[in-house]
Amino acid sequence: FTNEPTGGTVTLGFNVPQTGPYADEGADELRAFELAVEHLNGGGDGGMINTFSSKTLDGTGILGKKVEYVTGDTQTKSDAARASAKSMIEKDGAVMISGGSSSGVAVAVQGLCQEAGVIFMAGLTHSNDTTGKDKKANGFRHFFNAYMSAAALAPVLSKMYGNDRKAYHLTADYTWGWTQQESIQAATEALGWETVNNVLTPLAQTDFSSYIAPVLNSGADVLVLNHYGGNMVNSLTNAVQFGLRDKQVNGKNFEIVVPLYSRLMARGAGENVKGIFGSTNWHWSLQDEGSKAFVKSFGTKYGFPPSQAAHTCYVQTLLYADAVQRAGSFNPCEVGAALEGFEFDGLGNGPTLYRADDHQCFKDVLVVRGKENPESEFDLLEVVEVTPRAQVEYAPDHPMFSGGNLGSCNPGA
Amino acid sequence: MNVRPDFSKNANMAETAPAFLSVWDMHSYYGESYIVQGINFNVHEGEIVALLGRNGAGKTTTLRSIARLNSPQVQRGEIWLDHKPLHTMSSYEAATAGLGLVPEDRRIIPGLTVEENLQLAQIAPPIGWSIERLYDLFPRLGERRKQEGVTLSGGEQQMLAIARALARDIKVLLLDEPYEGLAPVIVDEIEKTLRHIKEQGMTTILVEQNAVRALQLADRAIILDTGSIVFDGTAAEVLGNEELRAEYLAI
Amino acid sequence: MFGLGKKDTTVFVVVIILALCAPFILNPFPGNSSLAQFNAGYPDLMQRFVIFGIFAIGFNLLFGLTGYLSFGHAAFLGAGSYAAVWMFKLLSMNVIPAILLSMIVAGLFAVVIGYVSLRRSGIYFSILTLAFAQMSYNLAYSVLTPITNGETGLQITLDDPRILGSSATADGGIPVTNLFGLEMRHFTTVDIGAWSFNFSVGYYLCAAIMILAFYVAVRIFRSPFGMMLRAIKSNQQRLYYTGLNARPYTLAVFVISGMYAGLAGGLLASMDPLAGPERMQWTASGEVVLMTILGGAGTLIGPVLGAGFIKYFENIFSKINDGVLHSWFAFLPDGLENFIVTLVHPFVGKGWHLTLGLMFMLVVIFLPGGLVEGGQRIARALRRGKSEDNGAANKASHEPAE
Amino acid sequence: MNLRNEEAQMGILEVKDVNKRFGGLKALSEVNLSVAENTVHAIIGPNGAGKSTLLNCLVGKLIPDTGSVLFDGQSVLGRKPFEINQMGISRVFQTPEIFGDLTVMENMMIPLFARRDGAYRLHAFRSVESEGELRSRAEAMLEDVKMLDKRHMHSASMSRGDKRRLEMAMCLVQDPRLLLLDEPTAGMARADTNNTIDLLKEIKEKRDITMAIIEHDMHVVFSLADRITVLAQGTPLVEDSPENIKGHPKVREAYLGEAA
Amino acid sequence: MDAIILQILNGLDKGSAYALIALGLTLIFGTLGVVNFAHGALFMIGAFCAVTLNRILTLSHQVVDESRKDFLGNPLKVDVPYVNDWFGEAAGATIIDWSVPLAILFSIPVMIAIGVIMERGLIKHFYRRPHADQILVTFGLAIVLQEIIKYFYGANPIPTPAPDVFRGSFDFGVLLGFDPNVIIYPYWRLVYFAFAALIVGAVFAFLQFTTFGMVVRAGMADRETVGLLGINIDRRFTIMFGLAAAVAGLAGVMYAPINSPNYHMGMDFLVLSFVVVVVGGMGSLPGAVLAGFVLGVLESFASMNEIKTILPGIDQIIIYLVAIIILLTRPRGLMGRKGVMED
Ligand SMILES: Nc1ncnc2c1ncn2[C@@H]1O[C@H](COP(=O)(O)OP(=O)(O)OP(=O)(O)O)[C@@H](O)[C@H]1O
Ligand SMILES: Nc1ncnc2c1ncn2[C@@H]1O[C@H](COP(=O)(O)OP(=O)(O)OP(=O)(O)O)[C@@H](O)[C@H]1O
Ligand SMILES: [Mg+2]
Ligand SMILES: [Mg+2]
Repeated sequence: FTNEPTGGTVTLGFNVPQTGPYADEGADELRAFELAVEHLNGGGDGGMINTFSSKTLDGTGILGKKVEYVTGDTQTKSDAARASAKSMIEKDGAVMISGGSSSGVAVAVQGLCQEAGVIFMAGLTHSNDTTGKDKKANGFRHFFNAYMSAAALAPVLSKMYGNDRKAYHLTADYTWGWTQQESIQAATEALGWETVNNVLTPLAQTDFSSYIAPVLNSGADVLVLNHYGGNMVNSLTNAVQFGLRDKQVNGKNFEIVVPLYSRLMARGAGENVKGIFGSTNWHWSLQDEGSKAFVKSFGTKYGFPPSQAAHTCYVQTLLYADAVQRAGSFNPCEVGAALEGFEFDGLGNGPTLYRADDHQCFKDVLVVRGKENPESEFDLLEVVEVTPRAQVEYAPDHPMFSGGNLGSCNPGA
Repeated sequence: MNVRPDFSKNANMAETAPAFLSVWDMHSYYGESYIVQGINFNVHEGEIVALLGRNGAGKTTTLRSIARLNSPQVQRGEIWLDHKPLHTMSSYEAATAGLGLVPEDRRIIPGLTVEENLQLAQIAPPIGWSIERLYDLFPRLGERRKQEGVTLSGGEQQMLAIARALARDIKVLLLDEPYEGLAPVIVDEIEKTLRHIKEQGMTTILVEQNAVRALQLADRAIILDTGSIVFDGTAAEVLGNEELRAEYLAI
Repeated sequence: MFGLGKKDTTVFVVVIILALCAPFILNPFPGNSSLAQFNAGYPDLMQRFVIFGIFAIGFNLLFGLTGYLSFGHAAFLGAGSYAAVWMFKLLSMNVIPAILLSMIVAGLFAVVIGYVSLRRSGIYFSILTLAFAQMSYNLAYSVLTPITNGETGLQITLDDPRILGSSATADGGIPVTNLFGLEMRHFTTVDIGAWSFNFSVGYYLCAAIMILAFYVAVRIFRSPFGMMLRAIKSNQQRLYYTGLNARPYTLAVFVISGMYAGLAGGLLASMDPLAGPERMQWTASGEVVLMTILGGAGTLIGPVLGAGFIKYFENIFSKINDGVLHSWFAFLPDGLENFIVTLVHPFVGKGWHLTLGLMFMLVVIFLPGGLVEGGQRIARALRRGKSEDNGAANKASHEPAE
Repeated sequence: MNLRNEEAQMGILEVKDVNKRFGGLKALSEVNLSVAENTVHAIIGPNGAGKSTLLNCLVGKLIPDTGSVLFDGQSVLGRKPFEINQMGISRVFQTPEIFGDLTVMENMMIPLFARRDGAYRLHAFRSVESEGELRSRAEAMLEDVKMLDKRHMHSASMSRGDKRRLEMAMCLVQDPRLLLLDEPTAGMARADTNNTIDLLKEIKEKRDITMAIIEHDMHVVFSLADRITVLAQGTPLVEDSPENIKGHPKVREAYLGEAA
Repeated sequence: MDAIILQILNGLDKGSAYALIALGLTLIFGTLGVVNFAHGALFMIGAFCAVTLNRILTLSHQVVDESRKDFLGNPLKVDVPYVNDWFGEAAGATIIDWSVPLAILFSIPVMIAIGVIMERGLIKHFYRRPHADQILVTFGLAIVLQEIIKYFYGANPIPTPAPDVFRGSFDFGVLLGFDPNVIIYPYWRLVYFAFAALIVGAVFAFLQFTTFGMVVRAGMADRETVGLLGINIDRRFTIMFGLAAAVAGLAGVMYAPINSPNYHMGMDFLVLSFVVVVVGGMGSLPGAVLAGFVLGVLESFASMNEIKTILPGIDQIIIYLVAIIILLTRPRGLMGRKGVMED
């Protein structure tokens, strides 16, 4: 198979955005990867290796080979990301590629890994498509997805805002935005909400005023911002600027919802996130043993708590290493088989299943809210609810995920 | 004070008046090509000197060198104007020191009206003729004052270029083919003007292809050939020297 | 030779040799040395060098000869890529029809955009082309998703029809792009001592096409057509009054250069069957402008050098992380090692943009004619080296004796 | 003035009732001009009389407000400059217009291509070097204007007189039927002016060519012209033979001054 | 009707941002003829002036608060800004709150200095170089500036709020007799609009009522001749550049509360501002401002849902579409000068 490690080392490829708008997120992912490698090689305090339910990892690398890694810059462009991944595969002999901070890139790199015959452990990618219509046998996602966000958020929204709400959606005009919007609309309409309008906004938009101005007048009393990254920071800032949150519509307080939160972006939006609901894959304030161990070793090494992107990347690396150990081989097909249907715990989100049908992890999802009185610049979100895994599960052939085909695993040359 | 070069060996220098503008051992290059190859000459206050020579002899290059434009590059030599070392100056400093050049291609500034072209000349001191007075001299320009300078007819542009030089209170006027494209009557007019300002003490270097006309006006003549001076003497001498005229001026 | 002048033949032969020996030239460091990081001789990057070389050669035909600065050339690259991937999806995985279609599509695209944009010149032309390209990019990103697959980019999948081929391979995988069965991805590695050299089918196909493209460009440069284009740059008015119509010439070269871009796009897709909308973004158009100027606009080989330069930075410098830095300077005492790593750190890895920006500035400030001029200067300095002494002596004697 | 003559034969160039205004300025009013084939017709007049404007109307740079311009019986109005040139009209401008970035030889090749191939023809695969015949014609022409030794020079870096001669050579090499010269000898050294006069005379003898020439240098005008039109303030003042013009009192006053 | 008024308002505001950004660019690009790809970076640096001042004002010393814990369970260190110590908590908070308006004062000298250094050190040598070279060098500079900012401030947006009094929005609808909440507009954007009008007016006055503008235009058309007239054109170009940098910077400072500054915001605006300047017509200040407003208003209209349902995606391309139409119908943009960068 491709890039079978022959010497005493094995090389992993960490492909993250180092330039462009997601560079900070990428930097945090990279920190997590470095930490994971350190732990795999027996350095540091071992982090989540100690809490991981599978006990195959012993700090001697993977299958006794010392773990080395190469890094690359995706630039958050599928082209550049593939070029970077290719160089890792062709030049550096990486057996696994991980990382990424956007769904487009994840899907593109996943496709490449499938063709080249290496394993792809997705980083931050939230679109339904990654394990839906674009799923690949060689690709695995630990991160949650738009459907899960919606399924987790809806009950909380119903509890907080009632079932008689009119929602106005602003949606980033690309695949992730669409799946996000579709999921939230379906979930909220199931509660009895009405969707007044869904307006697509150009991805390159920086000023959302002309999209936000008509909201109040539409009769809607909730604004859902299906935006991520800079889009979300700007649209939320703009919405708050317009004073939407101080208004009353239909006799109710006007509310804003941001389905997918990231701590880094929340920081960008500053004060504006206070009291606004959203979902997240993981948060450092979780008190389970795994999370505590991870926050401790990350915080000690870098001086601040990890982001959800860092968490997912760290976990993916451990999961890969463990799968290789269990499979006893680096062969992508055997590793894949070891991951498929794997049940584990101790990595931060409670008991988790790597579902064989679509290579998606199923685990608890967090509903969070912008904190009113943050104590530090990292303390921006508070967990309001840990939605149990059962509530966010869906059938592999759910219409929002249909159309794809895992295909067969490709071990490469 | 800098030591001024000694020109006493130059036979053609008028002994009486001290040189007002002196060019000493000037070498000018366009990039790699060596054009003006070490020329020396003096011009006295109130004099009109005709600078003559074939196409490509280096007349324009000489004037541009004196005016301190960026190209050609003067790589060696000194230029003194009224005790001021022009060779250390940039072109705008040379202009404020009292130099005025009417370039051969007129160089009317696009995008500016006739009047703005003249106003532009009066931004930096010293200020010379008033704009109204210039319009008196060239009524044509007065009529066209609001027209964009570059749409003027060829001759009108030439008038504007000369007027622009006079709008500044200059001591030395460098004219590069000022008669080109002008109707004979206008040439007469300009000649009169040049005489007139000469009387007021203006020093002039005149480059002109119409050698006869130039020599009628000039006190002295300098003839250039491939970047070197081949003759420096009075205008009358040139007119009297058959060989010289035939060889370099074809008249 | 080949209808070229003597000097052009030399340049052409050099290009051929460079292209054929690239696997050796780009892998100068033994695989186990710490400098191996700087090796660029792996298939993907080598392919990129030549493909972007083709793109830049084509761009230079337009910009270098006519002076028309298109800021939307990436649209043709993108259109070519999409066309090629569609060909793989619908027809077969053979690269020939894909490349042909990509050139045709890009050419048609260029006819339309060129016809409209060339009604203006100077900056107005640049902005028109930019506007068209940005429109294409924005549409490809969202509204045209059914055709372009939006942000993710168009990929081949298991359920594509592929009329003349198979939807999937026997073992359920996605088939691979090939040239009549010769797989593009296939490469052989030859190990010589500590060195290992990659010979990739895809690269040699690209290199062959690049050589051809280069040859065509040289011929155009030296043809009456090329001279007309330079005349357009020099004085379009005079051309009209000389009885020539500039428009057909500019349109022709615009389309030719658009087809070069389409060819590059088609090749990109053939090497790696994915077409994403970023390929059309203004930054991509800007990149080819930078490649051309950096290498030396209007010169034959400059654009290729510029393309290599930028792609090298993008792919090699971005991969140097702190870990790599530490391993380089490990021989130093710890304090010094850390100090040097901190010093170098901002310029590599995630700071590769900074180095690239500085390089742009340095090159354009000190080498106004681009990298080609740098080469010329070195050559001149070498030639002059011998006669230096007498030259200096001569000069001294000219100084005035003051 | 010469009514009978005009009716008898149509000139190769017929300008009828041409008017052109620039805003409030009447640059040309009711201009009528007929240039007979194979003659040299000079247009003189004070600065700003509209001479260049008239030429501009002939080559398609300007479109007259009213009136007609016929060349060889065909109207030139509404045609693009390159079409007009293809009809056989070449023009030398008042300020030299050449291809500054090209060498002298390349400057000469372009008009030759235009003559041979028409307004456009893509010779993308033929090399300029191989155009032997055109090259020798270009060289012959350069020889005629005494510029052969400068054929490899970058044309922008020539002195102005040389640029003018080059431009004239570029027009002549096209073998035009009508050559329009706007002050061709301005800024030329005396010797070259004389050479130019000789050259133009020689060419006129050798082939069928009609010339319209604008000049302020009376020496040139009187050496070459068969007929002269004096333009003043946009209207033709007189049209006559050189001898008569020389003595014409109005012309002397308005234009010639002491010079004549 | 109300929707249209709303979008006009919106467009005017958006337009004022475009106009202000384009104004600085047109001074350099339209007037000095330098294709300045670093203009976006200047805008971005302006915004970061606001961030920096905010950081300076919130410079803090840490006080350990034993009662609270940080994320690792250690006692929490609480930051106390020095201004609070000096001026008392209330006054200190007010000063910090007003940091963006204060940054206007702070940014002017900074931006002028940056502009002058940039011109003297770099651009000066490029006036006579081809536009392509200018693009390369200024693009390189833009990347460098951007990376420097990224190095110190990270890649994430940094919230930089406007003073509290400008929070919320003004209800125009009520003024015009519509229902409340129908036509609302944030106060800060009204401030931005007024500020833009002020700056545009000031720059116009400076260039229109003094000969400065004429001299610079002349200098751009023909430096050599202007030098022959005794004018030190270099100095004026430097002043112009400093002015342009200051205008760009001010646009950035005031924009900071609207969108949190990030290191690539300049690049995001770059293309748009070039389009605005060119559509306005090269060399024309009023053209740039007009084009800014026209494109702003049209963009707002295109984002209306009624229009988007008929023409999906129109808001993505409207600016470029309008640019194409204008450039094809008016050869030199809305009010362009002949001959400025047409070749
Ligand atoms: N920009 C330039 N670069 C290189 N060489 C130049 C340049 N300008 C002029 N020359 C060369 O310098 C020489 C002198 O030119 P110059 O213009 O000074 O001649 P001139 O005496 O003014 O002639 P003319 O009467 O034709 O105007 C000529 O041989 C010309 O080719
Ligand atoms: N585009 C224009 N706009 C306004 N006025 C113009 C324009 N072009 C020419 N004119 C005016 O028209 C008149 C005639 O100009 P023209 O160039 O034809 O004169 P000319 O006879 O060639 O003079 P000269 O001998 O000085 O070259 C002049 O007064 C000129 O100012
Ligand atoms: Mg001259
Ligand atoms: Mg004229």
